[in-house]
Amino acid sequence: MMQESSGETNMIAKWDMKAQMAAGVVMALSWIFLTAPAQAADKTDAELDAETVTIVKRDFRDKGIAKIERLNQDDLQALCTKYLDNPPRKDQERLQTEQEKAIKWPADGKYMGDWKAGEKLAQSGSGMTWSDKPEAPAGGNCYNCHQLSAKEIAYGTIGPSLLHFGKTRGTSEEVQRYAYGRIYNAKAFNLCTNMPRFGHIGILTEAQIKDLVALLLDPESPVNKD
Amino acid sequence: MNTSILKGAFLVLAFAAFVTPAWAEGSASGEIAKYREMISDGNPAEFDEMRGEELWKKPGGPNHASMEKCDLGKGAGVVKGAYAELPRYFSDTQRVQDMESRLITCMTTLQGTPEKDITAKPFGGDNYKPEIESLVAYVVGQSKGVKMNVSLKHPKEKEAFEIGKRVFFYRAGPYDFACSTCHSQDKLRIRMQDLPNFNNIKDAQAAYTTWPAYRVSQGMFRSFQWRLNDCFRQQRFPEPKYASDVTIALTMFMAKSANEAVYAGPGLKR
Amino acid sequence: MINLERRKALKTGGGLGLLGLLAAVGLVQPGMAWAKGEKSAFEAKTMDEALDALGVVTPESSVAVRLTVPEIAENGAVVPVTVDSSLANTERIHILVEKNPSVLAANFTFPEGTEGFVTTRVKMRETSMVIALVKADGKFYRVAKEVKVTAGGCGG
Amino acid sequence: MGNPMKIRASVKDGVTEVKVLMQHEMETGLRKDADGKLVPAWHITEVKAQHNGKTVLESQFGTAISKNPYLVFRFKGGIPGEKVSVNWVDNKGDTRTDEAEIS
Repeated sequence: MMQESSGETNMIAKWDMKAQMAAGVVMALSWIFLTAPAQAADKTDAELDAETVTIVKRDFRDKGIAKIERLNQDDLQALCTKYLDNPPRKDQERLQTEQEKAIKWPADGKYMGDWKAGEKLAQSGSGMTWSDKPEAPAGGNCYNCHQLSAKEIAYGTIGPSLLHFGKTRGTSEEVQRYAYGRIYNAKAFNLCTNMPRFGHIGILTEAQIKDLVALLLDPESPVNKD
Repeated sequence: MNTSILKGAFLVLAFAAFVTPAWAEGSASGEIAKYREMISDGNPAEFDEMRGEELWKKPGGPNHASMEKCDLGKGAGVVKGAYAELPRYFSDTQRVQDMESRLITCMTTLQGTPEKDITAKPFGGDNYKPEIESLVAYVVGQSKGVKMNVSLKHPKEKEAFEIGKRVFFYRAGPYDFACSTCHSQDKLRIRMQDLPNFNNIKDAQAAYTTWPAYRVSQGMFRSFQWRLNDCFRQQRFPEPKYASDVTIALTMFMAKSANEAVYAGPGLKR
Repeated sequence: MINLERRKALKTGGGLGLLGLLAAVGLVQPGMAWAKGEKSAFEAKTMDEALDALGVVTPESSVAVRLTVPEIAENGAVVPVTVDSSLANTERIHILVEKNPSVLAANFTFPEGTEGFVTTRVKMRETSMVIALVKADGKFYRVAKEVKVTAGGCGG
Repeated sequence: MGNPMKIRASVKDGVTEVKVLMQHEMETGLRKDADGKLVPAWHITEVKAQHNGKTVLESQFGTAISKNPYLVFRFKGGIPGEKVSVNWVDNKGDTRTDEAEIS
């Protein structure tokens, strides 16, 4: 599922960049830079980067469906890690285009499924952990990070609120396609977003994603009610 | 902070047409805070501390030796305040160790218990309470009220911190998650649960000084090794080996960030 | 006393079940009937069944009874409940959770000299009303509040 | 015999407040274990507290009381150094009594 990273993981650039940005944010100097030593011992940042990868690969083990291959970063993960989610524009555009091209659009040209099934999926936070069974379908994990319906008060705030998503944007084919694409692979729109690539990685099926699109857009869905 | 602010701004901009940040509204969080206050009295972790103290003083293992000569970094047998200075470098083992890893050293060298017997099933479950978990409860309880004072003086300690920091930002797995995905911005929640921002010293201190903890949802005392293990599970990573260097490095990164705060564990969590 | 309460309840038409009836007509020793009554109250699956088994007839509401519960419980396994009654001669407090598989959570009896106050923690399967029933001077009072039980994320 | 309780009793303005933390699984009988088998009900059914040989609280627990039950109650009187004892009985007939000095 994961590709071996081809890019080297030199984190000097990453920390330098972080430091530059910190300098630009007058009141928001991170404590890390106030307290952390510039270098550990005699080791260079590059050496520490290499050692980190060695230790990570040595100190994890397979458990259930979670195999150690999951630790191998693909190009996107490596780039986002290296630049703390703010990669240079050129790299960002290149990888984003790659991700976008890989989106598999529904063959039947339909994007909306059943919002009721979508709501169930949105509530479920399971899937892909070592305690999940391989045959059990993954949940959408939506409420973990997003507000969706006014009724559900237990929603996360890692992602933006999606309350009234369809009510605000309508249900044109363009909007449907956008929502489908965004759930299928949010990284095709925003390379280092926190949101998983649900379709691209195969976490959710095409039918499940359609159900989630319906949850977002259907006028009868709780997302579009008050 | 810096990057996360930028990132947060980016997200908000990207969605600004139709959303407002959900955490702007805080009444539910206020109610949760009240709930936590209401359950803060009567922490069942006290029972684990009691059991741990007994185990500490009682001869055990093939050598029939107690743990009372165990050196947790402040000299053989000194438990008081030891946890507030961990992880640290130990010259006898020539490595940086967190509490659990150090307890393993003592259980193997003093008591003669094979390491694999300790690490095979190190977390509690239905009708199962490993000795090391109770020892953890006892040892951390002996640092209650002590200021966190983790040192990075030894080169190996610095190295552990630097590696821990890198592990914290390492994105991988089917969900592309890193620790930082959930723990590098202020005021985020998963569902209803507040997420401490480890780039914010106040958050980091509050989180670190209230672990290990009794988890009411599981009816069980949980060590810091368990906390990291379960984070990695939900990060969709494979399993970190118990008390391995990767977990110690990450612990070092977080423990250092809690310096100056008064240790208040074992905590009581939802 | 207990017997009398039940007799009164019977007269006013409150359902008592066989045990209550037997107790009321003196066929069962009051103490024995009470013990069995307790058990059936704990087995009650609905509010009505529980109130029946406890011999409660149309409880009144009272500002002298304070029920403290969280509005939102982060976890249903531990929901703190405090009942504080300033009614004179508070004899008993019952804590009930309407939507639990068994609605009665606990009974507390206060001898002379013990205050009408108790704090404990209950399990809740889902969002539900939590009810405190207080018996003072032979009369029942009722206070209820809703507790929302939320779905959890990873949690600190 | 059950596991020990933690009892704290303190008197203030003539009223003794007692906080009790008990160790008990409080199985509802409705929970399934990892193999999908029902775990049988196992819970405290009765709790009694005494002060100077006089009963100060009687209580019955159902299955809805949380694991490791916590209880706070108050009675009039009590002098520092006097003892408060608490006893519980569970549905398997197990029992435990502990006491604490009023502070």
